[in-house]
Amino acid sequence: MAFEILSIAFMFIGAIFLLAGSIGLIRLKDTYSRLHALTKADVLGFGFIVLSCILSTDLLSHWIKLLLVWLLVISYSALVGYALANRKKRYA
Amino acid sequence: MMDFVYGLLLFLLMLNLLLGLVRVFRGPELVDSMMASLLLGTGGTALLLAFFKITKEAYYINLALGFALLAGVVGVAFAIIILGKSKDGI
Amino acid sequence: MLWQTGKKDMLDLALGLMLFISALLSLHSKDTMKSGVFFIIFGFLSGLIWVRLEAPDVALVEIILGSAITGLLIFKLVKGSKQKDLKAFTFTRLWAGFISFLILIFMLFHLTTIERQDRIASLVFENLHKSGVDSAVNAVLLNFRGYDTLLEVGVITLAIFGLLSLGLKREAYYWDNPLLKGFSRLSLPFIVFFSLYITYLGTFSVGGAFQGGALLAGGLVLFALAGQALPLKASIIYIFTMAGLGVFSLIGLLYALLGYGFLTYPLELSTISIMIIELSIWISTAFLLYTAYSGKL
Amino acid sequence: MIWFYYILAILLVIISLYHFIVARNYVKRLIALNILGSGVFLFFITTAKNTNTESPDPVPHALVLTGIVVAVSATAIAVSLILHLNKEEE
Repeated sequence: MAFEILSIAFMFIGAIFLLAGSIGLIRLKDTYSRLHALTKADVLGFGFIVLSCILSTDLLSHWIKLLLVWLLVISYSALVGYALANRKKRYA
Repeated sequence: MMDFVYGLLLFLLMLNLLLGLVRVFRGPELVDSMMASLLLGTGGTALLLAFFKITKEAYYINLALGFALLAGVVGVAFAIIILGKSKDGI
Repeated sequence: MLWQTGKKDMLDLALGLMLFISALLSLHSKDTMKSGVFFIIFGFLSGLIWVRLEAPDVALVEIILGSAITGLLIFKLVKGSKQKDLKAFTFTRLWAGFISFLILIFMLFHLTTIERQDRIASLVFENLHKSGVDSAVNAVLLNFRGYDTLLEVGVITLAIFGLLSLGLKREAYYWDNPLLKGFSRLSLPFIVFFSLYITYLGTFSVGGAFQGGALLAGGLVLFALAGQALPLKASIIYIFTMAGLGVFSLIGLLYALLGYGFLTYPLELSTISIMIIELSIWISTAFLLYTAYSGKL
Repeated sequence: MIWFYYILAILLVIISLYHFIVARNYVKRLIALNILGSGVFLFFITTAKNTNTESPDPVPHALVLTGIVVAVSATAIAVSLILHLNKEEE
């Protein structure tokens, strides 16, 4: 029961972090700062959501796959942020 | 009680997607639109994981994994194909 | 029954409304690049809608193929074509509006005649133990309606060979960056493993050969975007692209010669034959879609 | 909830058909064709859900799966034809 409450709390924290990222995407004035807000909030918020899912299952295969999802999301977030900023600065 | 909590959670995640859609619509430049669609990719993955938490069906994790992978590939491809210059030959 | 709504349907309403808005924006926007971006968002949202409609197999295929691979193709098209968006003729608009209105009336009329009934679903679930796989969609796809899938593999193979026969020299877009190179090299083995896993899952759960192959094609495209050529000879890629059609029709013919009938598997051999067919479709889908993106063998 | 998906499918088919006829840019015409296909698939999947059995009918799911793959191969060949046409016009 304690794990369940903790898991739901983690998911709420994650959702609020993701929401903070998207509010930053709406409110900030400049493309680069918007990119910054988006990629930073994704990492932490998504991490909390994955943590919540890990707490709610007890299969090893699910844990591995969930960790892989998190790893993929953060590495792609970094890579795409870098690629978009670099290309925009050079060509656009 | 549980229904209300999960409803609030899904509402927050949907709000996330909706705000992304607003930025895609308003985005003055193309890069902003693509960024917001990236946000939709992450938000969609988060929504799938929330479904996994609610229903405990294992296939949602595979869906989330595929979603995350391909959203990233599309983002990188956008940056290289649309924003970059074209050259001949690999 | 048909017109009931509840509190849980708010999610469906919101997703559907967002889907409709993204489709509308994709069709209405003046800039073709922007309409490509909106099309990708449309694909993601429709994937979520298939999940809501209890069709996870279709969701996986829509996210991977219908949204991502189509999106990559449309990016290439948008960058390559410089055609301006001209205004349509008034006569065409009137005509199109008339046709659309007629179809709207016809479909709304059809909507009033729809009723809830048992379809062939119960037949599929009754015979599922004879098919050799536990997943109902894959049982239909590879055993009960094997002809359809054989022709489908034939259609993609023919489409790619038609594309190659145009002999167009396509421009290759790449970015010579050490980070991207390292990442694509590191992630490729993982993507190969994961796509094989998805293919294997097709025998008992959500997954299948087309989904796995399309995932691998995404990984190969990422590999090519970093400016690297595949470490395979053209002849090997050619064999890979033809493997699906070849193995599928060979196995069908083999069973026909043994007296079971074309594409009718005996019960004890059905699982292994379906696995071999899935493996061959996996490899050929991956390389066919990669060829569709790169435009050359 | 079934009625909402039926109406959504009909609306998608209608607007994309209109734009498919009206658009004079081939890129937008291709996108309209893809959205038209998605509307038809939505109609099929909703019909699959509208049964008395517990889980949805797998036969329309298999049909839609085939349809998506065929739509992608049609898109691939259309893309290369349009690129070819642009080269001819130059």
